[in-house]
Amino acid sequence: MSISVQVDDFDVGAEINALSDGRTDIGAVVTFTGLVRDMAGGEKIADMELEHYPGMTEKALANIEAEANARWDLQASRIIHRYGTLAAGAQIVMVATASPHRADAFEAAEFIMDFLKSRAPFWKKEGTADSGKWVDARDADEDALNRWS
Amino acid sequence: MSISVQVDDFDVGAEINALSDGRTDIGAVVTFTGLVRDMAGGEKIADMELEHYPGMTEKALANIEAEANARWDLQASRIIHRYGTLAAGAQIVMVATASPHRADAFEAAEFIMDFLKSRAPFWKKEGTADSGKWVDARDADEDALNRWS
Amino acid sequence: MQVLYFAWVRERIGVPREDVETSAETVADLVNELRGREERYDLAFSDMSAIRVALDQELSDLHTSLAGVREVAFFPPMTGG
Amino acid sequence: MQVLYFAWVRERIGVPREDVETSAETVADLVNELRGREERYDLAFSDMSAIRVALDQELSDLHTSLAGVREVAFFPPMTGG
Repeated sequence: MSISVQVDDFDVGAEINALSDGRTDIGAVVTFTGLVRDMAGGEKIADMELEHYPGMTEKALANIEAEANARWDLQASRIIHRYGTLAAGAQIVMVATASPHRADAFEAAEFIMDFLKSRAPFWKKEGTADSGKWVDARDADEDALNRWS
Repeated sequence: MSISVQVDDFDVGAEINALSDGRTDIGAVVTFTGLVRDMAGGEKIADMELEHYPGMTEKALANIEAEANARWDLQASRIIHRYGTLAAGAQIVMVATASPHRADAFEAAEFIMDFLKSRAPFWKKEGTADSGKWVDARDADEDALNRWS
Repeated sequence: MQVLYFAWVRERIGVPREDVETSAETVADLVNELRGREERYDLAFSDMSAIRVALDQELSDLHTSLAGVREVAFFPPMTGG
Repeated sequence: MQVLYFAWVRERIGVPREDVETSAETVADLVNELRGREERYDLAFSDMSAIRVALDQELSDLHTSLAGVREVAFFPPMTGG
Protein backbone atom coordinates (compact mmCIF):
# COMPACT_ATOMS: atom_id res chain seq x y z
CA MET A 1 0.00 0.00 0.00
CA SER A 2 1.41 3.34 -0.99
CA ILE A 3 0.08 6.79 -1.85
CA SER A 4 1.69 9.89 -3.33
CA VAL A 5 0.36 13.42 -3.72
CA GLN A 6 2.73 15.19 -6.04
CA VAL A 7 3.29 17.85 -8.71
CA ASP A 8 5.46 15.57 -10.86
CA ASP A 9 4.20 13.31 -13.60
CA PHE A 10 4.29 9.52 -13.14
CA ASP A 11 5.03 6.46 -15.28
CA VAL A 12 2.24 3.85 -15.13
CA GLY A 13 4.43 1.11 -16.61
CA ALA A 14 7.11 1.68 -13.97
CA GLU A 15 4.47 1.65 -11.23
CA ILE A 16 3.06 -1.67 -12.47
CA ASN A 17 6.57 -3.12 -12.52
CA ALA A 18 7.22 -1.88 -8.98
CA LEU A 19 4.08 -3.73 -7.81
CA SER A 20 4.74 -7.01 -9.57
CA ASP A 21 8.46 -7.39 -10.28
CA GLY A 22 10.04 -10.39 -8.60
CA ARG A 23 6.65 -11.74 -7.48
CA THR A 24 5.02 -14.88 -8.83
CA ASP A 25 1.87 -14.90 -6.70
CA ILE A 26 -0.08 -12.10 -8.42
CA GLY A 27 -2.81 -13.12 -10.86
CA ALA A 28 -4.22 -9.77 -11.92
CA VAL A 29 -3.13 -6.13 -12.06
CA VAL A 30 -5.64 -3.39 -12.88
CA THR A 31 -4.66 0.21 -13.49
CA PHE A 32 -6.75 3.31 -13.94
CA THR A 33 -5.24 6.51 -15.32
CA GLY A 34 -7.19 9.77 -15.40
CA LEU A 35 -6.21 12.45 -17.92
CA VAL A 36 -7.04 16.12 -18.52
CA ARG A 37 -9.56 16.29 -21.37
CA ASP A 38 -9.34 19.16 -23.83
CA MET A 39 -13.09 19.77 -23.92
CA ALA A 40 -15.70 20.31 -21.21
CA GLY A 41 -19.32 21.22 -21.85
CA GLY A 42 -18.49 22.23 -25.42
CA GLU A 43 -15.69 24.56 -24.31
CA LYS A 44 -12.02 24.16 -25.19
CA ILE A 45 -9.83 23.51 -22.16
CA ALA A 46 -6.19 24.64 -22.28
CA ASP A 47 -5.21 23.38 -18.84
CA MET A 48 -6.52 22.47 -15.42
CA GLU A 49 -5.56 23.85 -12.05
CA LEU A 50 -5.76 21.24 -9.29
CA GLU A 51 -5.92 22.59 -5.75
CA HIS A 52 -5.81 20.30 -2.74
CA TYR A 53 -5.74 20.34 1.06
CA PRO A 54 -2.23 19.28 2.12
CA GLY A 55 -2.39 16.98 5.08
CA MET A 56 -6.04 16.03 4.70
CA THR A 57 -5.40 14.78 1.15
CA GLU A 58 -2.77 12.28 2.26
CA LYS A 59 -5.02 11.06 5.08
CA ALA A 60 -8.02 10.69 2.76
CA LEU A 61 -6.01 8.73 0.17
CA ALA A 62 -4.46 6.46 2.81
CA ASN A 63 -7.93 5.81 4.30
CA ILE A 64 -9.42 4.99 0.90
CA GLU A 65 -6.56 2.63 0.13
CA ALA A 66 -6.81 0.92 3.54
CA GLU A 67 -10.57 0.50 3.09
CA ALA A 68 -10.06 -1.09 -0.35
CA ASN A 69 -7.48 -3.48 1.12
CA ALA A 70 -9.92 -4.41 3.89
CA ARG A 71 -12.77 -5.09 1.47
CA TRP A 72 -10.92 -6.97 -1.26
CA ASP A 73 -8.16 -9.56 -1.46
CA LEU A 74 -5.35 -7.26 -2.62
CA GLN A 75 -1.66 -8.12 -2.72
CA ALA A 76 -0.52 -4.58 -3.52
CA SER A 77 -1.99 -1.19 -4.33
CA ARG A 78 -0.78 2.24 -5.36
CA ILE A 79 -2.44 5.65 -5.62
CA ILE A 80 -0.80 8.71 -7.18
CA HIS A 81 -2.65 12.02 -7.45
CA ARG A 82 -1.09 15.12 -8.94
CA TYR A 83 -1.87 18.76 -8.15
CA GLY A 84 -0.85 22.07 -9.70
CA THR A 85 -1.32 23.16 -13.30
CA LEU A 86 -1.83 20.30 -15.76
CA ALA A 87 -2.05 20.73 -19.55
CA ALA A 88 -4.72 19.04 -21.66
CA GLY A 89 -3.66 15.44 -22.19
CA ALA A 90 -1.64 15.32 -18.94
CA GLN A 91 -2.04 12.52 -16.42
CA ILE A 92 -3.93 13.52 -13.25
CA VAL A 93 -4.31 10.36 -11.22
CA MET A 94 -3.47 6.69 -11.27
CA VAL A 95 -4.66 3.75 -9.23
CA ALA A 96 -3.14 0.27 -9.47
CA THR A 97 -4.38 -2.85 -7.70
CA ALA A 98 -2.91 -6.36 -7.65
CA SER A 99 -4.80 -9.47 -6.57
CA PRO A 100 -4.89 -13.23 -7.08
CA HIS A 101 -8.37 -12.69 -8.65
CA ARG A 102 -9.41 -10.38 -11.46
CA ALA A 103 -12.74 -9.38 -9.90
CA ASP A 104 -11.02 -8.12 -6.74
CA ALA A 105 -8.48 -6.09 -8.70
CA PHE A 106 -11.21 -4.50 -10.86
CA GLU A 107 -13.64 -3.75 -8.04
CA ALA A 108 -11.00 -2.31 -5.71
CA ALA A 109 -9.71 0.02 -8.44
CA GLU A 110 -13.25 1.22 -9.23
CA PHE A 111 -14.00 1.69 -5.55
CA ILE A 112 -10.86 3.79 -5.02
CA MET A 113 -11.64 5.94 -8.07
CA ASP A 114 -15.26 6.48 -6.98
CA PHE A 115 -14.04 7.71 -3.60
CA LEU A 116 -11.30 9.90 -5.04
CA LYS A 117 -13.90 11.63 -7.24
CA SER A 118 -15.95 13.00 -4.37
CA ARG A 119 -14.24 12.25 -1.04
CA ALA A 120 -10.64 13.32 -1.62
CA PRO A 121 -10.06 17.07 -1.05
CA PHE A 122 -9.16 18.12 -4.58
CA TRP A 123 -10.78 20.89 -6.60
CA LYS A 124 -10.41 21.36 -10.33
CA LYS A 125 -10.47 24.66 -12.15
CA GLU A 126 -10.65 24.46 -15.93
CA GLY A 127 -8.64 27.05 -17.82
CA THR A 128 -10.42 28.22 -20.98
CA ALA A 129 -9.11 30.78 -23.48
CA ASP A 130 -10.16 33.81 -21.40
CA SER A 131 -10.89 32.63 -17.88
CA GLY A 132 -11.10 29.83 -15.36
CA LYS A 133 -14.09 27.90 -14.13
CA TRP A 134 -14.35 25.68 -11.05
CA VAL A 135 -15.61 22.23 -12.00
CA ASP A 136 -18.92 21.38 -10.35
CA ALA A 137 -19.27 18.11 -8.49
CA ARG A 138 -21.39 15.67 -10.51
CA ASP A 139 -24.44 13.91 -9.12
CA ALA A 140 -23.30 10.84 -11.06
CA ASP A 141 -20.09 10.75 -9.02
CA GLU A 142 -22.03 10.95 -5.78
CA ASP A 143 -24.37 8.19 -7.03
CA ALA A 144 -21.40 6.01 -7.97
CA LEU A 145 -20.41 5.92 -4.30
CA ASN A 146 -23.73 4.41 -3.27
CA ARG A 147 -23.04 1.06 -4.89
CA TRP A 148 -20.30 0.38 -2.34
CA SER A 149 -22.33 1.07 0.80
CA MET B 1 -8.84 -1.22 -32.01
CA SER B 2 -6.02 -3.69 -32.24
CA ILE B 3 -5.37 -7.28 -31.18
CA SER B 4 -2.23 -9.41 -31.05
CA VAL B 5 -1.80 -13.13 -30.41
CA GLN B 6 1.88 -13.67 -29.77
CA VAL B 7 4.62 -15.66 -28.05
CA ASP B 8 6.58 -12.53 -27.07
CA ASP B 9 6.16 -10.60 -23.85
CA PHE B 10 4.63 -7.11 -23.91
CA ASP B 11 5.15 -3.77 -22.14
CA VAL B 12 1.96 -2.40 -20.58
CA GLY B 13 3.42 1.09 -20.16
CA ALA B 14 4.39 1.27 -23.82
CA GLU B 15 0.92 0.05 -24.83
CA ILE B 16 -0.76 2.74 -22.72
CA ASN B 17 1.49 5.36 -24.30
CA ALA B 18 0.66 4.08 -27.79
CA LEU B 19 -3.06 4.53 -27.03
CA SER B 20 -2.84 7.99 -25.53
CA ASP B 21 0.30 9.78 -26.75
CA GLY B 22 -0.42 12.96 -28.69
CA ARG B 23 -4.12 12.84 -27.76
CA THR B 24 -5.84 15.31 -25.47
CA ASP B 25 -9.39 13.95 -25.70
CA ILE B 26 -9.03 10.83 -23.53
CA GLY B 27 -10.31 11.04 -19.97
CA ALA B 28 -9.66 7.54 -18.67
CA VAL B 29 -7.43 4.59 -19.49
CA VAL B 30 -7.97 1.23 -17.79
CA THR B 31 -5.59 -1.70 -18.14
CA PHE B 32 -5.87 -5.28 -17.01
CA THR B 33 -2.82 -7.55 -16.92
CA GLY B 34 -3.13 -11.28 -16.21
CA LEU B 35 -0.11 -13.13 -14.82
CA VAL B 36 0.86 -16.78 -14.26
CA ARG B 37 0.42 -17.56 -10.55
CA ASP B 38 2.87 -19.89 -8.85
CA MET B 39 0.18 -21.80 -6.96
CA ALA B 40 -3.05 -23.52 -8.03
CA GLY B 41 -5.22 -25.62 -5.75
CA GLY B 42 -2.40 -25.88 -3.21
CA GLU B 43 0.10 -27.13 -5.79
CA LYS B 44 3.28 -25.35 -6.84
CA ILE B 45 3.21 -24.26 -10.50
CA ALA B 46 6.53 -23.97 -12.34
CA ASP B 47 5.11 -22.81 -15.65
CA MET B 48 2.04 -22.80 -17.82
CA GLU B 49 1.57 -24.08 -21.34
CA LEU B 50 -0.92 -22.03 -23.35
CA GLU B 51 -2.35 -23.72 -26.43
CA HIS B 52 -4.61 -21.85 -28.83
CA TYR B 53 -6.48 -22.27 -32.12
CA PRO B 54 -4.63 -20.14 -34.70
CA GLY B 55 -7.11 -18.35 -36.92
CA MET B 56 -10.11 -18.78 -34.64
CA THR B 57 -8.28 -17.00 -31.79
CA GLU B 58 -7.67 -13.85 -33.83
CA LYS B 59 -11.32 -13.84 -34.97
CA ALA B 60 -12.61 -14.33 -31.44
CA LEU B 61 -10.45 -11.52 -30.05
CA ALA B 62 -11.40 -9.13 -32.85
CA ASN B 63 -15.10 -9.94 -32.31
CA ILE B 64 -14.85 -9.36 -28.56
CA GLU B 65 -13.07 -6.06 -29.09
CA ALA B 66 -15.61 -4.91 -31.71
CA GLU B 67 -18.49 -5.83 -29.38
CA ALA B 68 -16.92 -3.82 -26.53
CA ASN B 69 -16.52 -0.83 -28.85
CA ALA B 70 -20.17 -1.14 -29.90
CA ARG B 71 -21.44 -1.28 -26.31
CA TRP B 72 -19.27 1.41 -24.71
CA ASP B 73 -17.95 4.83 -25.67
CA LEU B 74 -14.34 3.86 -26.33
CA GLN B 75 -11.69 5.99 -28.02
CA ALA B 76 -9.13 3.21 -28.27
CA SER B 77 -8.64 -0.39 -27.20
CA ARG B 78 -5.93 -3.01 -27.27
CA ILE B 79 -5.86 -6.76 -26.56
CA ILE B 80 -2.66 -8.83 -26.37
CA HIS B 81 -2.78 -12.54 -25.54
CA ARG B 82 0.32 -14.70 -25.36
CA TYR B 83 0.63 -18.44 -26.02
CA GLY B 84 3.43 -20.97 -25.57
CA THR B 85 5.28 -21.77 -22.36
CA LEU B 86 5.09 -19.06 -19.69
CA ALA B 87 6.98 -19.14 -16.39
CA ALA B 88 5.35 -18.32 -13.04
CA GLY B 89 5.12 -14.53 -12.76
CA ALA B 90 5.01 -14.04 -16.54
CA GLN B 91 2.42 -11.85 -18.21
CA ILE B 92 -0.32 -13.79 -20.07
CA VAL B 93 -2.78 -11.20 -21.30
CA MET B 94 -3.42 -7.50 -21.32
CA VAL B 95 -6.46 -5.41 -22.15
CA ALA B 96 -6.42 -1.62 -22.35
CA THR B 97 -9.40 0.65 -22.92
CA ALA B 98 -9.56 4.43 -23.34
CA SER B 99 -12.72 6.51 -23.00
CA PRO B 100 -13.89 10.00 -22.12
CA HIS B 101 -15.61 8.39 -19.08
CA ARG B 102 -14.17 6.15 -16.38
CA ALA B 103 -17.21 3.87 -16.14
CA ASP B 104 -17.00 3.01 -19.85
CA ALA B 105 -13.29 2.25 -19.66
CA PHE B 106 -13.75 0.01 -16.59
CA GLU B 107 -16.80 -1.87 -17.86
CA ALA B 108 -15.40 -2.48 -21.34
CA ALA B 109 -12.16 -3.88 -19.89
CA GLU B 110 -14.09 -6.20 -17.55
CA PHE B 111 -16.38 -7.29 -20.38
CA ILE B 112 -13.43 -8.15 -22.63
CA MET B 113 -11.70 -10.11 -19.84
CA ASP B 114 -14.88 -12.04 -19.01
CA PHE B 115 -15.20 -13.08 -22.65
CA LEU B 116 -11.52 -13.98 -23.02
CA LYS B 117 -11.82 -16.29 -20.00
CA SER B 118 -14.37 -18.61 -21.55
CA ARG B 119 -14.98 -17.65 -25.19
CA ALA B 120 -11.49 -17.28 -26.65
CA PRO B 121 -9.96 -20.60 -27.81
CA PHE B 122 -7.08 -20.87 -25.34
CA TRP B 123 -6.32 -23.83 -23.09
CA LYS B 124 -3.99 -23.73 -20.11
CA LYS B 125 -1.91 -26.63 -18.87
CA GLU B 126 -0.22 -26.10 -15.51
CA GLY B 127 3.25 -27.57 -15.17
CA THR B 128 3.88 -28.96 -11.68
CA ALA B 129 7.08 -30.62 -10.47
CA ASP B 130 6.31 -34.02 -12.00
CA SER B 131 3.52 -33.56 -14.54
CA GLY B 132 1.11 -31.29 -16.32
CA LYS B 133 -2.58 -30.71 -15.66
CA TRP B 134 -5.13 -29.08 -17.95
CA VAL B 135 -6.89 -26.25 -16.17
CA ASP B 136 -10.64 -26.84 -15.81
CA ALA B 137 -13.04 -24.13 -16.90
CA ARG B 138 -14.55 -22.44 -13.85
CA ASP B 139 -18.30 -22.07 -13.33
CA ALA B 140 -17.54 -18.60 -11.90
CA ASP B 141 -16.08 -17.55 -15.27
CA GLU B 142 -19.17 -18.78 -17.09
CA ASP B 143 -21.38 -16.96 -14.56
CA ALA B 144 -19.37 -13.75 -15.02
CA LEU B 145 -20.48 -13.70 -18.66
CA ASN B 146 -24.16 -13.60 -17.72
CA ARG B 147 -24.04 -10.09 -16.32
CA TRP B 148 -23.40 -8.71 -19.83
CA SER B 149 -26.33 -10.42 -21.55
CA MET C 1 -8.54 28.53 15.68
CA GLN C 2 -7.11 28.10 12.18
CA VAL C 3 -9.74 28.46 9.47
CA LEU C 4 -8.89 27.30 5.93
CA TYR C 5 -10.70 28.01 2.66
CA PHE C 6 -10.31 26.22 -0.66
CA ALA C 7 -11.31 26.70 -4.31
CA TRP C 8 -14.01 29.33 -4.88
CA VAL C 9 -14.63 29.69 -1.14
CA ARG C 10 -10.99 30.80 -0.84
CA GLU C 11 -11.40 33.15 -3.82
CA ARG C 12 -14.51 34.80 -2.38
CA ILE C 13 -13.06 35.23 1.09
CA GLY C 14 -9.74 36.39 -0.34
CA VAL C 15 -7.35 34.43 1.88
CA PRO C 16 -6.39 30.73 2.01
CA ARG C 17 -6.26 30.62 5.82
CA GLU C 18 -6.59 32.87 8.84
CA ASP C 19 -6.55 32.72 12.60
CA VAL C 20 -10.06 33.33 13.96
CA GLU C 21 -10.82 34.23 17.57
CA THR C 22 -14.24 32.80 18.30
CA SER C 23 -16.35 31.31 21.03
CA ALA C 24 -18.72 29.64 18.52
CA GLU C 25 -19.95 26.29 19.80
CA THR C 26 -20.73 24.63 16.47
CA VAL C 27 -19.68 24.99 12.85
CA ALA C 28 -23.01 26.67 12.09
CA ASP C 29 -22.38 29.21 14.86
CA LEU C 30 -18.95 29.98 13.37
CA VAL C 31 -20.44 30.44 9.89
CA ASN C 32 -23.08 32.84 11.26
CA GLU C 33 -20.45 34.79 13.16
CA LEU C 34 -18.25 35.15 10.07
CA ARG C 35 -21.22 36.15 7.87
CA GLY C 36 -21.98 38.97 10.30
CA ARG C 37 -18.43 40.31 10.11
CA GLU C 38 -17.98 41.24 6.45
CA GLU C 39 -19.80 40.95 3.15
CA ARG C 40 -17.16 38.65 1.58
CA TYR C 41 -17.99 35.99 4.21
CA ASP C 42 -21.70 36.54 3.73
CA LEU C 43 -21.25 36.01 0.00
CA ALA C 44 -19.05 32.94 0.37
CA PHE C 45 -21.49 31.28 2.79
CA SER C 46 -24.75 32.41 1.15
CA ASP C 47 -25.60 28.86 0.03
CA MET C 48 -24.46 26.41 2.66
CA SER C 49 -25.74 23.46 0.61
CA ALA C 50 -22.72 24.10 -1.64
CA ILE C 51 -20.24 24.10 1.25
CA ARG C 52 -18.46 21.14 2.83
CA VAL C 53 -16.58 21.33 6.11
CA ALA C 54 -13.67 19.43 7.62
CA LEU C 55 -12.71 19.56 11.30
CA ASP C 56 -9.05 18.73 11.97
CA GLN C 57 -8.93 17.27 8.44
CA GLU C 58 -11.92 14.94 8.82
CA LEU C 59 -15.14 15.53 6.87
CA SER C 60 -17.83 16.76 9.23
CA ASP C 61 -21.05 18.81 9.16
CA LEU C 62 -22.58 22.08 10.31
CA HIS C 63 -24.04 20.74 13.51
CA THR C 64 -20.79 19.42 14.92
CA SER C 65 -19.28 20.92 18.05
CA LEU C 66 -16.04 22.86 17.74
CA ALA C 67 -14.87 21.80 21.21
CA GLY C 68 -11.19 20.87 21.02
CA VAL C 69 -10.99 21.58 17.27
CA ARG C 70 -7.83 23.34 16.08
CA GLU C 71 -8.42 23.47 12.31
CA VAL C 72 -11.66 24.14 10.43
CA ALA C 73 -11.78 24.04 6.62
CA PHE C 74 -14.54 25.21 4.29
CA PHE C 75 -14.66 24.18 0.64
CA PRO C 76 -17.00 23.26 -2.23
CA PRO C 77 -17.90 19.61 -2.96
CA MET C 78 -14.68 17.83 -3.91
CA THR C 79 -13.79 17.07 -7.51
CA GLY C 80 -10.78 14.76 -7.39
CA GLY C 81 -9.84 11.81 -9.53
CA MET D 1 -13.04 -32.47 -44.05
CA GLN D 2 -10.32 -31.16 -41.74
CA VAL D 3 -10.88 -32.18 -38.13
CA LEU D 4 -8.84 -30.41 -35.41
CA TYR D 5 -8.33 -31.38 -31.78
CA PHE D 6 -7.02 -29.22 -28.94
CA ALA D 7 -5.76 -29.65 -25.37
CA TRP D 8 -6.64 -33.02 -23.76
CA VAL D 9 -8.88 -33.97 -26.70
CA ARG D 10 -5.79 -33.70 -28.89
CA GLU D 11 -3.74 -35.70 -26.39
CA ARG D 12 -6.30 -38.52 -26.20
CA ILE D 13 -6.75 -38.76 -29.95
CA GLY D 14 -3.03 -38.46 -30.53
CA VAL D 15 -3.00 -36.02 -33.45
CA PRO D 16 -3.65 -32.27 -33.67
CA ARG D 17 -5.52 -32.53 -36.96
CA GLU D 18 -6.49 -35.03 -39.63
CA ASP D 19 -8.41 -35.28 -42.85
CA VAL D 20 -11.62 -37.28 -42.32
CA GLU D 21 -13.70 -38.78 -45.10
CA THR D 22 -17.26 -38.76 -43.87
CA SER D 23 -20.85 -38.47 -44.97
CA ALA D 24 -22.02 -37.48 -41.47
CA GLU D 25 -24.85 -34.97 -41.60
CA THR D 26 -24.37 -33.37 -38.18
CA VAL D 27 -21.59 -32.93 -35.66
CA ALA D 28 -23.22 -35.63 -33.49
CA ASP D 29 -23.19 -38.06 -36.45
CA LEU D 30 -19.48 -37.35 -36.98
CA VAL D 31 -18.72 -37.97 -33.30
CA ASN D 32 -20.59 -41.28 -33.36
CA GLU D 33 -18.79 -42.31 -36.52
CA LEU D 34 -15.37 -41.54 -35.01
CA ARG D 35 -16.22 -43.32 -31.73
CA GLY D 36 -17.00 -46.46 -33.73
CA ARG D 37 -13.65 -46.37 -35.49
CA GLU D 38 -11.12 -46.68 -32.70
CA GLU D 39 -10.96 -46.72 -28.91
CA ARG D 40 -8.96 -43.49 -28.66
CA TYR D 41 -11.89 -41.59 -30.22
CA ASP D 42 -14.35 -43.42 -28.00
CA LEU D 43 -12.32 -42.38 -24.97
CA ALA D 44 -11.90 -38.74 -26.08
CA PHE D 45 -15.65 -38.36 -26.77
CA SER D 46 -16.96 -40.42 -23.83
CA ASP D 47 -18.35 -37.34 -22.06
CA MET D 48 -19.69 -34.92 -24.66
CA SER D 49 -20.74 -32.44 -21.94
CA ALA D 50 -17.00 -31.68 -21.61
CA ILE D 51 -16.52 -31.09 -25.34
CA ARG D 52 -17.02 -27.88 -27.30
CA VAL D 53 -17.14 -27.71 -31.09
CA ALA D 54 -16.32 -25.04 -33.65
CA LEU D 55 -17.38 -25.21 -37.29
CA ASP D 56 -15.16 -23.19 -39.61
CA GLN D 57 -13.80 -21.41 -36.53
CA GLU D 58 -17.18 -20.39 -35.11
CA LEU D 59 -18.52 -21.91 -31.88
CA SER D 60 -21.36 -24.29 -32.66
CA ASP D 61 -23.07 -27.35 -31.18
CA LEU D 62 -23.65 -31.05 -31.71
CA HIS D 63 -26.92 -30.67 -33.58
CA THR D 64 -25.57 -28.42 -36.30
CA SER D 65 -25.42 -29.60 -39.89
CA LEU D 66 -22.01 -30.18 -41.45
CA ALA D 67 -23.23 -29.14 -44.89
CA GLY D 68 -20.60 -26.92 -46.51
CA VAL D 69 -18.29 -27.09 -43.49
CA ARG D 70 -14.59 -27.46 -44.23
CA GLU D 71 -13.09 -27.38 -40.73
CA VAL D 72 -14.43 -28.98 -37.55
CA ALA D 73 -12.64 -28.50 -34.22
CA PHE D 74 -13.19 -30.36 -30.95
CA PHE D 75 -11.82 -29.07 -27.65
CA PRO D 76 -12.54 -28.74 -23.91
CA PRO D 77 -14.20 -25.63 -22.46
CA MET D 78 -11.87 -22.70 -23.10
CA THR D 79 -9.63 -21.28 -20.37
CA GLY D 80 -8.18 -18.06 -21.77
CA GLY D 81 -7.43 -14.75 -20.13
